Amino acid sequence: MSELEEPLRAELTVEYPFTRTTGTVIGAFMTGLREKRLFGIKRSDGSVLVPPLEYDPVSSEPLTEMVEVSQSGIVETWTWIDPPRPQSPWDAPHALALIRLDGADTSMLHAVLVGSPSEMRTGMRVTARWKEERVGHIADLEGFIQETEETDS
Amino acid sequence: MSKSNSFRDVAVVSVASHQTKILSEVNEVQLMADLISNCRNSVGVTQEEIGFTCSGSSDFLAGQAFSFVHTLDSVGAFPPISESHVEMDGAFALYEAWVKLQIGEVDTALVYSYGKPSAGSIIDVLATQLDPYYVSPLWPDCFSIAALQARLLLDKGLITLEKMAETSMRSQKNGSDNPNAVRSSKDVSFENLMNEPAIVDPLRASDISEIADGGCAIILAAGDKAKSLCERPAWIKGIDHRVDSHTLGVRDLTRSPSAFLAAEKAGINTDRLDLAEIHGMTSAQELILEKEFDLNEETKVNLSGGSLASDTMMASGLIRISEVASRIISGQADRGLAHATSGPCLQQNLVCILEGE
Amino acid sequence: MTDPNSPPAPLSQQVKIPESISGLEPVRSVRSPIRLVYDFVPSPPVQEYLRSYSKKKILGHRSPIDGAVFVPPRGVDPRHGVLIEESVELSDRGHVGNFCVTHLPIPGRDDLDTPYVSAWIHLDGANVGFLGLVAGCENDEVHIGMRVQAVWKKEEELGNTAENILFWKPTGEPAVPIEKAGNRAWDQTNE
Amino acid sequence: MSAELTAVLGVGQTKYSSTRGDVSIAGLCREAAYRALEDACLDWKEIDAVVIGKAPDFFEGVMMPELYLAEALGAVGKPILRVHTAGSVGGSTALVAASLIQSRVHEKVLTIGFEKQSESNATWALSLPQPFSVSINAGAGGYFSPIIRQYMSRSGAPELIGCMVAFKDRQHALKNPYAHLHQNDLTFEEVVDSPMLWNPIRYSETCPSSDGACAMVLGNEASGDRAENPVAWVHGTAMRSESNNFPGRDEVNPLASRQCAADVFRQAGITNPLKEIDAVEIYVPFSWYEPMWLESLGFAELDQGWRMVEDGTTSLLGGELPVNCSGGVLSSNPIGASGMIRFAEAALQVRGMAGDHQVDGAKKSFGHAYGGGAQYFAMWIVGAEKP
Repeated sequence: MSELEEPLRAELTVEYPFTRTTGTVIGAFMTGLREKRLFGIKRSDGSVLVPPLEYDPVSSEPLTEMVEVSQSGIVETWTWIDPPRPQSPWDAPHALALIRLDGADTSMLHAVLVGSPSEMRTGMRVTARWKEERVGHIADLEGFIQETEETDS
Repeated sequence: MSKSNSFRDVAVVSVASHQTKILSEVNEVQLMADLISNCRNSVGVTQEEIGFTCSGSSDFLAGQAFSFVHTLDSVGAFPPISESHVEMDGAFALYEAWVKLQIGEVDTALVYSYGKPSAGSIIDVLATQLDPYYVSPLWPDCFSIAALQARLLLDKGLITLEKMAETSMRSQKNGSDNPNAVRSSKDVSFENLMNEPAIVDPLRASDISEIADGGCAIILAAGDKAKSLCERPAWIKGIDHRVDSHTLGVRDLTRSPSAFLAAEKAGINTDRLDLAEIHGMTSAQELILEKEFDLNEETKVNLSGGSLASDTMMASGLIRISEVASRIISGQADRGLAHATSGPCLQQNLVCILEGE
Repeated sequence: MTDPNSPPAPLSQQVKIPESISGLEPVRSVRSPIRLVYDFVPSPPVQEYLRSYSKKKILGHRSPIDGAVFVPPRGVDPRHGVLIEESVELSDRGHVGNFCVTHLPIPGRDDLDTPYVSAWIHLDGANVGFLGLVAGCENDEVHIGMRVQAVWKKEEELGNTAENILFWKPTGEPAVPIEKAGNRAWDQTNE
Repeated sequence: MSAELTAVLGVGQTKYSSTRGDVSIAGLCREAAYRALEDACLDWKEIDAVVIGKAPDFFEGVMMPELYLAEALGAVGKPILRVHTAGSVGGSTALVAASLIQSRVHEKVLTIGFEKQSESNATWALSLPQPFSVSINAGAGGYFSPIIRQYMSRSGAPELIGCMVAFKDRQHALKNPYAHLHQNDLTFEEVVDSPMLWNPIRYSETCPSSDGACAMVLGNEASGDRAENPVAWVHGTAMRSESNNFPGRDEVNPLASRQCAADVFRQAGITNPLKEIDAVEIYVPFSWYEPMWLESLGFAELDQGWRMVEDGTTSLLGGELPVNCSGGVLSSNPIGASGMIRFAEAALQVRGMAGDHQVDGAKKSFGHAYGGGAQYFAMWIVGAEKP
């Protein structure tokens, strides 16, 4: 190949429209999202996993008792996403955070919708914001927003 | 690996690796043909003399189903070979080969792995590794996930931004002696690193591993065979790997229990360590690992620059083993630890303890 | 087993669904599309191979071990794992080593009417086959050993691509005997 | 030093079907794993390590899914390995698990193969168009049809042998509750009249696309001795691979296949496979591969394998060497599990636990898988008695 020639190249797009069947537990969580509710599942020691798994994440024993948890909680850790990832549900810069909901003993990954990283701090209280149109998908939850006295009520 | 058993002596006798920002002069097959030939030739064995071959690679990384089938060309698999492949870092392929040698039916094994992340967007590719129902559809990139972990460590006072910068500086300085290091600098200054802006808050560019293309090949041999092929084989004194829960919100992300357990099972505490090659995606992860392995001043960490200097997904772990082994084979060190990781936030970890005689 | 056609019941955990949603139509599946874009750059030997098509030439790679010629070039001899440097120009004639009459459409090839014949074309001077379409005759006339030649696109349509060859058509020459067709030819010439 | 004796302590399978719409990926795998543990009378806690195999990650769109599945499979705090050797992966996975026992590294290992093909479209996943290459080969059938044509021409086999294999395997499947295809009213004429897809391969001569998982628990000699249910003892294991498309390659009867078979029979001390093996599970995704592999493996003379199909030797109904009593890949094909199903079904036969498709008194059986362009081979021989 001559050094002057640009190498031949092409875009290779790998694209699939995956449809995942959920089973009962994940399906119930997704049904909850559609209905603007958040559910977890109880472990044998009584602690609550949110989002729920079909099995204990350490012992692998099946879990069966689903419980509703609060739509508010605290930010355990966060980072700032700018620009937003192209395939993510978000069009604007946002925080990505692990959020522990009141009544849950584990945290879930989702967005915190604030304008800049200066508005973020570990331990801040946030509350769920829902999309208008919900289909039973993790992105039915538009994200979390800072909890104020108004949102708290 | 259970302590009640005595295992067959197996050693690394030959290594070859190459890493570069973008592999353009050759493709993966040609790169691996070159590395595998070098590895075999330097100890004078042909493929027909190799008892078992095992490789590691990823279809998702290559953008092609069954990508490893093409790379079999680089081995020269005719006459047919006894062979297997893991969709894991090459360090786990080495583990499988070590197990095979323990059975006692073959005395030599070839291990290789490679990755060409420059072909795609690794940060999108790695999002597909996460929980497919709750996490992956949100497309979090791998560095953001690692940033969540780093902030937890900082918030809890377990590390500092200064310690992270010192770790990055160590990588860049050490890397200046390593031709495979993509990001290295003899004169990097602590102040400059501290002044870098966070690109994935709280991580600065220098806290994040430098993505590189490349590959690695290693030959293992057992007992007398190892001694006949190599003047000073790097004996595998212990090797073990463990996995933690995948669910981020369940784990204590400030720790890596599986790394600790693998090191303990591999026999880390039986003697001092001259050097350690540890595999992390961020400076913060290196700090977690140093703590899990209880490394002290006696142990030189990542003399190669580590994966912060050059990170080739699917090969970085195997390269850590080759870096420790080559220093033992050349007589620069007597005992070292090599570590490989996989999955988000140090989910899965392998530890290999190597020793010269 | 009482009725072999009735499968074992799936392992259903007795999951307690919260009352607030238990009467509703449950979500059973989620959509999770994936789109990943890769920058595909052929290796240097394949670059050279593709470029040669624009000059209506087909390049192969000759093994330093025993002179076996591979097309398309793979950069290495897959039997020995050694790098190959030497390119050779091959004829655009050869024979059908083997073939398949396909009755299924291929995604992205709306131009192909089924059934069509895809074949392993063994070029004169090459020691392995590569895939090509055979046309210019009835499908049931295609046979192992049939001599074929390339039908190229018009000069002005030539690009750096193997698609410059539209298809392979019969030459009418006497067929290669079946025991010398395809990969089997190698054993016999080298014994 | 010799290898530790290895036993199959438990086998678990899911019902195979085109869509297992009632479960998640983890739920599918757990169903098989749970049944294998139950069969082995063991708990998650008693397992030392997990070895998981599946075909390309693109099928489900989860990269290295063993990471996500670690906790579903009881692997937290334990070693987990993930094998991928194309179509042979289910077999190779079982062999990697066996090597963990044979080497005395572990005492009890859970191994599992799965595929949930319904999450996407398998044919697409297998034929991602590569830029700059001429896309004219539709799926695996397009690749294997010329090889089958070559076999037919070499052996002079009658044209309908493939249909006979397909009909036989679908009849066998009726005796296997886990099989995907249960075609109760299928007639031989319907098999023959089925549309041609890749001449000479008819639709009825191809495997289905299935969701499913298959798991086994393997243990060392002491655990085999202690087991409550009958166990299958491993008598031989072998893997071989060869490159694709090189001069002189025999695609019909690859050398890797012949050498792999020779190795596994040598280990098991078997000199006359046809006489000494009682049941065979071989990987037959296209019907003609039954006679082709019977020859390559040494169960039949070269070019004579088709006669065993024609005269009913390979039928469960009184044949001397029943082949694929489970219905085979032609009746259930969750790709990543298909090889392991062959290995597990071979074990079920010698344990006497194959139910309605049991070969009476089977003492030694053969499990087989292949993949790539007939390049990757995995085989094992299991017996009711210790080797």
